[in-house]
Amino acid sequence: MTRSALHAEPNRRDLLKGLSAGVAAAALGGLSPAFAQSNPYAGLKGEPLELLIWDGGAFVDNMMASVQAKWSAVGGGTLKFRKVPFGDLDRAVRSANQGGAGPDVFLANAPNVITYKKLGLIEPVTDMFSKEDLEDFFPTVRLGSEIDGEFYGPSTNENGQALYYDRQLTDRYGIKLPETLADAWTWDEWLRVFKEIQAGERKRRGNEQFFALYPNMGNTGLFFSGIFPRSAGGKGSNAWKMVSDDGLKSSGYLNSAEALQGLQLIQDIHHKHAIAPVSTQKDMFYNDQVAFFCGVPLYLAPIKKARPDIDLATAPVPFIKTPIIHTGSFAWLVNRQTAKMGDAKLFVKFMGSPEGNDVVARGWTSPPIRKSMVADRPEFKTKPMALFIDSITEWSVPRPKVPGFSELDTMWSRLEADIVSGGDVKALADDAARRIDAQLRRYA
Amino acid sequence: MPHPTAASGRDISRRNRSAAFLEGWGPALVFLCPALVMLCLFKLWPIAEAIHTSTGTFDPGGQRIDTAGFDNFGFALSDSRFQWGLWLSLAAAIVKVPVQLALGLAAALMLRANTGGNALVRAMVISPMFFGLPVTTFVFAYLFDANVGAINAILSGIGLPRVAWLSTEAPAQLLVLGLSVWRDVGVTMLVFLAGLSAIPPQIAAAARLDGAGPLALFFTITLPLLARSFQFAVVLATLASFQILVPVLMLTKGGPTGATDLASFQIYETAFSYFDLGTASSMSLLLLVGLIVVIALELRWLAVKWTYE
Amino acid sequence: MNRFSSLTLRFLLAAIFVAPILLALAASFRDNSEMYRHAGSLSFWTFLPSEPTLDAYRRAIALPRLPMQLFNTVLLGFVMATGTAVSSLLAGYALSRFRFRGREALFLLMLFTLFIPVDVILPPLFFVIRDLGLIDSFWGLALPFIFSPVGVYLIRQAIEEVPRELDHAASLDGAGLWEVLRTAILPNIRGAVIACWLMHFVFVWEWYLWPLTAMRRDDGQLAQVAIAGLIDPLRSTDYALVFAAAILTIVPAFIVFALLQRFLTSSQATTGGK
Amino acid sequence: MIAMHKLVLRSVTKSYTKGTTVLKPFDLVAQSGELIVLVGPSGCGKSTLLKLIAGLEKLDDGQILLGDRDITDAEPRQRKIAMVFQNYALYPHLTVRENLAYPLRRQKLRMPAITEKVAMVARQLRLEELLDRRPSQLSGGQKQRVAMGRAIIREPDLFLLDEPLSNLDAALRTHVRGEIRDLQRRLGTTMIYVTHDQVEAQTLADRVVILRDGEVQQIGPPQEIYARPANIFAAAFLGAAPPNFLAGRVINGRIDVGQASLPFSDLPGECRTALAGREQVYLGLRPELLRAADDHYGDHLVLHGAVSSREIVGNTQNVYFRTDTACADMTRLSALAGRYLTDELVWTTENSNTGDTVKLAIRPEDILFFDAEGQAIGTHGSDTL
Repeated sequence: MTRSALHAEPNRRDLLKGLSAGVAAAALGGLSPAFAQSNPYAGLKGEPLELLIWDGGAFVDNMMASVQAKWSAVGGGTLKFRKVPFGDLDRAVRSANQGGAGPDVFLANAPNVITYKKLGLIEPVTDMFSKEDLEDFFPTVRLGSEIDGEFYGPSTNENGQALYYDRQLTDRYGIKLPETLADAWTWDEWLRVFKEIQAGERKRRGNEQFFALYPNMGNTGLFFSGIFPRSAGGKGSNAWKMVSDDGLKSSGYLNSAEALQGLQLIQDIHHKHAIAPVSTQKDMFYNDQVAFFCGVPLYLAPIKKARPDIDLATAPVPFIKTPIIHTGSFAWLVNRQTAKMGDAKLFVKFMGSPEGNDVVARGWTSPPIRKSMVADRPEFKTKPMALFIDSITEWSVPRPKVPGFSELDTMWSRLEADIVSGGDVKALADDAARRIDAQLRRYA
Repeated sequence: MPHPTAASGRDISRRNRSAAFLEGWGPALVFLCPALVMLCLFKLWPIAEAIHTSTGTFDPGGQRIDTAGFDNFGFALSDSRFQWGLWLSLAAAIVKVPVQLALGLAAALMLRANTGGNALVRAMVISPMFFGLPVTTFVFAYLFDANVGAINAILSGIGLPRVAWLSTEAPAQLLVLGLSVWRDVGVTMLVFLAGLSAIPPQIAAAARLDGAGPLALFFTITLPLLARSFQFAVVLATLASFQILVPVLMLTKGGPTGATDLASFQIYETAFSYFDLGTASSMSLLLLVGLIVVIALELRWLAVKWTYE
Repeated sequence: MNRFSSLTLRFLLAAIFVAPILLALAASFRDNSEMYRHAGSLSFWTFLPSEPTLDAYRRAIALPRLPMQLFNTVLLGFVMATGTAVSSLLAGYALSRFRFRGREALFLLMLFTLFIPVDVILPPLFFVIRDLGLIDSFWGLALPFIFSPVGVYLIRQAIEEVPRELDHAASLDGAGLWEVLRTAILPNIRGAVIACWLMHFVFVWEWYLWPLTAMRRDDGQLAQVAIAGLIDPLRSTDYALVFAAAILTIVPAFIVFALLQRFLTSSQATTGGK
Repeated sequence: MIAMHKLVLRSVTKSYTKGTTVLKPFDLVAQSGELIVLVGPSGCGKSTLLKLIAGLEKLDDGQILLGDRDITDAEPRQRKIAMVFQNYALYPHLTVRENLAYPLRRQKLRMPAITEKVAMVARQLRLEELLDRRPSQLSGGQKQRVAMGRAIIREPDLFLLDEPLSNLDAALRTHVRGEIRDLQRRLGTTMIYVTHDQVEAQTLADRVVILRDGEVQQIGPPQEIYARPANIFAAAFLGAAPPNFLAGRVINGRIDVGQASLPFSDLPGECRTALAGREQVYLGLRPELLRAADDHYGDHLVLHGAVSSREIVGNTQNVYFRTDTACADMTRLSALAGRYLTDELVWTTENSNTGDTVKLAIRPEDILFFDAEGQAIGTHGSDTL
């Protein structure tokens, strides 16, 4: 490795930077005396950091610009970005250190943390967070990043799930939908409503291409559709677990009798009930072509922008037996091979702090990762956001914790697409489980 | 320049001065150098690397952890999915090659005259080539969407049922192959155009005097004389059909239920989604061998035994 | 076949090949909701914008890295096409005119590499580039494809068509090996060289997986790969933006192609005549 | 301006990798200003020899000297040799002017000097009108002149011409032949001229080199080769038509040719001694040296024949006839002559009033004698170096 040695002596420019950081810290300290007493970012060198993130266009760019501003304010250096398409993120992380110095910090899909830990790609940051910090995180934020007692990095945000819909539409049919988790409906109850609304709207619009539900499948892997088999089993059942406790086996879990029921439902909503389009385009709800849209809070703002005319409402996600949603998002992780370990760790600490996370969570129009931050914001106490928050606290679980999550997710997507296309569910699930096991075995 | 004429002195000097002649490796090497260096570095080395990789076991981070001998080959060959993928790749060639050749030949025959209008149509036939694969694939994804795509709008508009292009087996196969043929017909046409222009006009004239009608002329003179172009076009089309990847990657991901699970896609997935480099490399080499066998067979069937004088 | 039906046939042929591109062009002048409103059923507006807007182009031009990435694509096209043309010209000259042991074998070996599917050797190629320390660099992208068996084949065939007496005359007239190539052969195979250049220039627009693998800096990335990144799995895809950006990307290739396309159809370009 | 450039080839040998010998050790001295014509059937190695001299191919062994320089290993461009190719090898992408200027530009001459020389050569070869045309716009004869112009413009030490007339029609060929001869005389440059046409060889050459299968058959002035060919091949090659070959038997001081017979006493002295002691010989009778016989020709060889056909060529006539003396081993003779021979004989005559039978006589000193291997008897065919 031809990486230049660590700067033992700060040069003049670093000194200047440190000075300005000190000024900034002093300024902040002036506002908050407690902060001035113990600067949590002491030791920050202000080195430029390189981040590996996925390319989310202007959306991510704007957010990261705000992060940069705040990071500079606490004395951090410039942030450089290495951007890859979302679908290529896992490969980019795994091959980041091949061919020379990799980026200092990864923004990775959170369930991959365990994989990257197994492959020795990331450095724990447990020492950056106090016990209070960890307890302040939502449970899934902490659980998702905690392996063998070490914490590897906070998420960017939290992600509840709910069904978006236009209240005018349900009013037209005089249907009263559940508003809170306590009143949540099962799929059977929903199906009746879905069918009724779809039939009525098709007739009214004279358009056979209007659908009841966009379940948000395709390209998003386990996040949305993985809850179908999981919710078919009781809490703690094999179907609910999806993989064995050691994370190395899916046979008997993913293809258990209960799970098959959930998988069958995926097929049925497309074929037997025909209430969901097979299209993989995300735009159908935005463009008034489906009645219900299963999504995360992130969609709130764009939908409001695209459909200012509708009375946007949310309802709890349907379930079969056990209500469940997947949470967890992207996690900030420190590259184990970074030459700027100190600053990189501090950056991750910063991103897990209320000030750092606030920028990102707001940028994402999503709940933040700390309970305390939710408590501070009144908009989280009213609908629609309140439902997302509730789903996080009451229903949420991290995605299945397996080494090789990416492999699992790839095969899941394939299984899901095959099921949607109308293949034999049991045969497909058996084959998928067998193949997933073969891949997971490599991590044993 | 005066030179000693003694035989011994001359022999030595000749060896030294042989650079003056077009003989021997010395002077050729100067000109071959760039190509040779590239050939070795970026064609042969990767093959060697692939062979080396194929004999190893790798952890999911891409680190070699063990030697596997021929286990990876055995594993790949005994995997029903890969067997199916190889068969699909072969089937893709079996369908694509004749269709593409027929279309390319028809286009070449239609557009062989050198008029301005023909030049324009020729340019249009070639145009998919330079619109780039990612973009064209994305355009196709937009056109062929089951619910909001223009193609289904047309179908339903003229009273035909909508087709779930990407989630029904035969239509998905049709789409992937169709996209590939659509893109590559231009190349085939160019090959045939060149072949047609190489046929001396006297031969056709002679055949016409010998009593050949337009059909007889085509089947007894034009087609046989295009044999070399045929060979070249078949090889190119076969290569292309074994390399169909981006459409599968962007549109179908091998599905639905394995209908487009081509060997090339499996190799990509094994290497870049599962990071099973050993297996992926052995799969690559197996596909390469398969490709060479297929092309060798084709060249044997299409052997050309005549030449123009 | 009468004149009318032959014209119709040509028109249909042309339509099949340009229609998808034209639709994308039309779509780049609309916005998403307008597009979707007409997408489900057949009407004039299924294909054409009812309220044309240049908004997508404005946003595409405003993409911060697109100009740089487009420059990368074009520069790479020039470098690769020129590199390929030059290396093929030199190799074709040596393989056609020089006599040395193993010449035919070397030529066959070069042709053989045509059979190696590029996408299939991506992982080992990545390792080679990595070992050479060229990952994430312009040359890492370009170098592996500067040698092209098709180029060598094309140019060698073209040189074979040039009578040997011409080199003989030139060398007796005082030309050295290089001058023979430059002054006697090159002017007579210009068509093939330009065809080779053009083919490899356009080839860059085909690239997707290789730059995705070997280039991990977004300011060094190629435009078409970056555009594929605009297709966002998490949120709704902005089709108009993607198409507008794609059309912008295509423009340089299209201009170069339009200028040079007549060389592609000349006979010596594709099979060297015989 | 006579340049003193003698060309010396010493045991020049060439064979290709497959082991076929193209040129057996070859020796030749071309005197300065001499015009040597290399003739032979196609594949005899004459073009290879030319390429070796030009440096376009590498010789296996031997030595080439031009003037006082050893050019055996020199690059073509260092040799100061100009060559005119069969297909002229004009640069198709250059105009006539640029074609002519090409060698000068390679010599890095200044532009004014080039322009001047081009103008001079164009005047000399009547190319002024054509200077701005491209080769594709020229007729065969014009191309030929441009090729010559490109050769002479750089004032080489040696000219090589490789069948320069073979692409021209018959009438033009005679004309251009004369021009080449004049030009060579005027410039005084040594010239090696390759052709397969014996007429060119006879009309142009100071000396002719006859080649067969990479081996020299005879070197000498054309008249001498005509009169005293070294072997059947040379005899058959040079002359308007090949001689009529007959088999003869030497018996008791005379030669029997079928029913005709010729006593030794009628033969020149050197022939007589050479024939003595042999059994089987071949006789070569040049058609143009036969004459209608009457009884005066007692000391001539006289043949009787039945006419099979005749063809009129201008004011002469070729009369084809058979005799009872016809030779049986035409296959052997054809092989020795390197061309197809029939047992039909031919008589070239100006007198067309002959009947269905002929009686023809030839002077004994005009008869060519060859041994069973086809080598001339009684004459020393080739001159030595």
